[in-house]
Formats: sequence, C-alpha cells, structure tokens
Amino acid sequence: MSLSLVLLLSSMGLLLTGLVGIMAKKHLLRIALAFTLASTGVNILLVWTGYLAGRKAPIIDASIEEIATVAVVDPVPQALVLTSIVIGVAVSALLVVVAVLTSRELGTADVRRMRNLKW
Amino acid sequence: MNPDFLLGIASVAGVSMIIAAVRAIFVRDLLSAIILVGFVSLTASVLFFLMDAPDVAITEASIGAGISTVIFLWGRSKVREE
Amino acid sequence: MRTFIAFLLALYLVFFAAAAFESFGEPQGLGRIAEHYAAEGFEEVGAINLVTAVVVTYRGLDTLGEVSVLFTAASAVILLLSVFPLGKPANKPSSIVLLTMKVLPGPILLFGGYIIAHGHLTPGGGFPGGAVVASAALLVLLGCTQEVGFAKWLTFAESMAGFSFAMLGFWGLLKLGQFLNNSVLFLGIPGQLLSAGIIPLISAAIGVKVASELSGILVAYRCGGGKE
Amino acid sequence: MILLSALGHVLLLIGAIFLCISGLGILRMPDVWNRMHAGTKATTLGSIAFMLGLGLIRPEWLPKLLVIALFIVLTNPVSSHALARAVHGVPEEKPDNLQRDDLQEADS
Repeated sequence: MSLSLVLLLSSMGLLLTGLVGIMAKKHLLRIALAFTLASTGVNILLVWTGYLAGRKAPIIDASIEEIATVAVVDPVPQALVLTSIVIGVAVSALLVVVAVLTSRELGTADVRRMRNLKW
Repeated sequence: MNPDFLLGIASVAGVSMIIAAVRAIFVRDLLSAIILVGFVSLTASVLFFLMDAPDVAITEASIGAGISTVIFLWGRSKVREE
Repeated sequence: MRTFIAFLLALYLVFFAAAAFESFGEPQGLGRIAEHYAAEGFEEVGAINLVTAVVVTYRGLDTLGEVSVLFTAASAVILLLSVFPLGKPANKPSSIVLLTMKVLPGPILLFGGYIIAHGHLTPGGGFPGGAVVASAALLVLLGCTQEVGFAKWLTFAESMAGFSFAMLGFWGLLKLGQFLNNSVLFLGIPGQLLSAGIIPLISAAIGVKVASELSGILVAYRCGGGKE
Repeated sequence: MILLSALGHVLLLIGAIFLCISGLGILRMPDVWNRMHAGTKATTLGSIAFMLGLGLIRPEWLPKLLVIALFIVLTNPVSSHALARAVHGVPEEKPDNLQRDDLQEADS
C-alpha cells in the first residue's frame, strides 16, 4: 500500500458512493447530497492525477533547493479543482433551490410520489 | 515528513471519509446525513493537504464545511412534505 | 434491491474510469505544459505560488469563463427565489448572538482580505479568500431578521469586479498584444507584496466576484430574492 | 529551550486528553443538554491547551496560534449558546424535572 494508492482508492470509493446515492435514493435533497459527495470524489481524483510522491507544494520559495521542475507537484489540476469546488457549491445551491420549489409545488420531495409530471 | 506517517494519516482519513459517506447515504435522519457530508468535506480537505495542494485544501475547508452545509440545512428547513 | 442494482451500475462506471486511468498509468513527472510553468513561471510572471499564477494569468481566460458559470448559477438561484418567494424566518436572535455578529465579521473580513492579497505569495488567492469573505457575510445574515444593508451593493460589486477583470485583460491586449498579459505592470522582486504584475489586482477582482456571488445566494436564501 | 519543549508536550497531552473526554461525552451523555456541555467546555479547554503546547514547541508560530486560540474562545461559547437557544424551542427535548423556565418567560 503506497500513499498514492490509498488516495486513489478513497477518491474512487467516494465517487462510487456518490453515484450509488444519486441512482438509488428517492428524496430530492438526498440526491443533491449524493451529488456533492460524487463531486468531492471527482475533485480528489483530479488532484491525484497531478500528485507526485515525495515532491513539494507548487510554491517556489526558499525551501526548494533543486530546479523547480523536479521539486514540485503539478499545479495545473490544482488550479482546475480550485475553480471546480466553488462552481460545485453554486450548482448544489441551485439543486437545493429546485428541490425545495418542487416539493412546495407538488407537496412531496419523494420522486416516487410525483405523479403529475406529464405535460 | 516521514512517509509512513503520511500513509497512516491518509489511511485513517480515507477510511473514515468513506465510512461517513456510506452512512450519509443510508442514514434515515436527513440532519445526520447533512452533518456527515460536512465531515466528508473536512476529511477531503485533509487529503488535499496531503496531496500538496494547500490552496485547494483551504477552499474545500471553508466552502465544503461552511457554506455547503448551511445551504443544505436551509433546504431541509424549507422542504415541505406531507 | 434497487440499491444493489445501482451499486453494480456505479461499479461498472467506476471500473470504466479506472481502465481509462490504467492506460496512462500513475503520473511519473510533470507534463509538458506544467514543466514550462514550473521552470519559467517564476521569471515570467514573478509569482511564487504557481497555482495562483496558473489560475490568474496562464489560464486566466478559462477562469473568466468559470467565473461566468458561477455568475449564471448564482443569478438562477436569485431569480428562482425572487419569482417564488418562500417567506422570511421570524425568529429573533438573542443579544449575545447580535453582539458577536457586530464583533466577529471584522476579523473574518480581515483574514479573507489577507488571503486574497497574499495570493501570489502563500496558498490562497481569489477563490479561497472570496469563500472566507462570504462566510463573514453568512455570519451577518444569521443575526438579522430583516433586510441587510450590504445586500443592495452586491450587484454593483459583482459587476464592477467582472468589468475590471475583463478590462485588465484588455489592457494587456492593447499594450502588448496578448490578452491578460502579466507584464503590463512592473513585475517587481518576487516575494514582496507589491510584485507579480497584475496578479494581485486580478486576485482582488476574482475575490470580490466570488464573495458577492456566494453571499448573494445566501442573501436570497435568507430574504427571498433581490429587489429588482 | 528543552524545558519549554517538554512543557509544550505536556500541554499537548493535556489537550488531547480533554478532547478525547469530550468526544466520549458526546457519545455517552443521555440528552442534548449534557452532550452540548461536554462538546463545548472540554473542547474549548482542549483546543487552547493544544494551541499553547504547539506554540511552546515552535515559538515562531506562537502569535498565529494565539490568534486562533482567541478566535476559538470567541466563537465556541457563542455557537453553543445559539445551539442551546435553538434546542430550547423543541418541545421533545424539554427535561422532565424542569422546575422553572426563565427563558420561556423572557421570550413570551
């Protein structure tokens, strides 16, 4: 077991849990919660693709003695995930608002009991 | 830092994160599920820090454990069910 | 039963992803682009924190697009909640919470400003700092029952931040022929607060934009949409 | 220097013990009020001891850690207070042996 494998397995497990929750749950807020879990798993997976064991954070200060290309981890996935987290919370806010308005309109938040969805 | 030490922290954080996520999916009480998802975000920020991504760790800690939890708590208090 | 089927389906999807990862394996070194950033970024943009350098200048155009995605989501929330109002909470906070609400947002705002201003030196930048500032706004919102004073400035702050981000980009386009070129301002000595060209300015713009959008969502939750 | 470091380690141990006791209290206590008591008082003391111990081991971190400790002192009781006010409105959580309820009269 290396550190990289542990990180990969935990991100995959989180993604799996989130997908199961999205597919198997019936309550709208629980689907939104599972969506948040899955997006956290994807974020960890994306940062993992730039992780190199034994290197340092991509901040070039006095603690880095060698040339920077062999001393730091990949900054590009981290920059991607930084924006992805903030967008994820805005999207889950939108999901929650849609779930609340739907439950107010139909009287239930359970997807099995939403009968009058034909239009 | 010591690699074995890092491996231990990562194992504890990852295992507790996955247990909390599974319980968040299958627990009956919605409030417990929301708090468990906040815990998952917190451990995920620990994992980000172990992956040498301190920027992402700060963002995940302040957003995942703060604002996201508040958003879901608001949704729980406003959802109407008969 | 339903959970089991969902588990099998999700397992299939995750194995699909794992097989895709297997084809290029565990990362061995930096990619070509990342190698360029790590080798030249220090001289090219003068920033110590490479992540902020990538977010703000190298991938600044992408960040502009991502910020507009954020704007779309936030404005959808505010629009939905102003069309379908849900009513306001009636509970009145106690005096201890009210006093804390007056004292604590100052230090939290200071910390958020520190994170934004030192984005090119230490871990941080526009996105984390904006989230911290939004949590200060959340603290203010928890202690109030009616309209809050800063709510009417959020739209103005948000649009000014977006406008200044785009204008800083066009400044580089006009002066040096490249959108979001970092060298339009002096690069300075790396490691000082006033260095790294326009990175602190763009970080401040991103921070104000993220903070105003997230707190706009929270204000809409608390007070039911905007006035307009 | 070594004395300061040893004192710091002792403070770390005290903080860890207090945090452990507070976690145990949250698990074992019977109702919300007791659990909140365990989760606030012991956690505050444990966190402050932790910060002070870490600051004695690494003296260059001491100002930041003191600021964090001050922040914990400001926020932790207030959050516990807000939580208690929220629980007070829930009828099921009212204790059976409650003699008089001053907060009820103050609210109404």
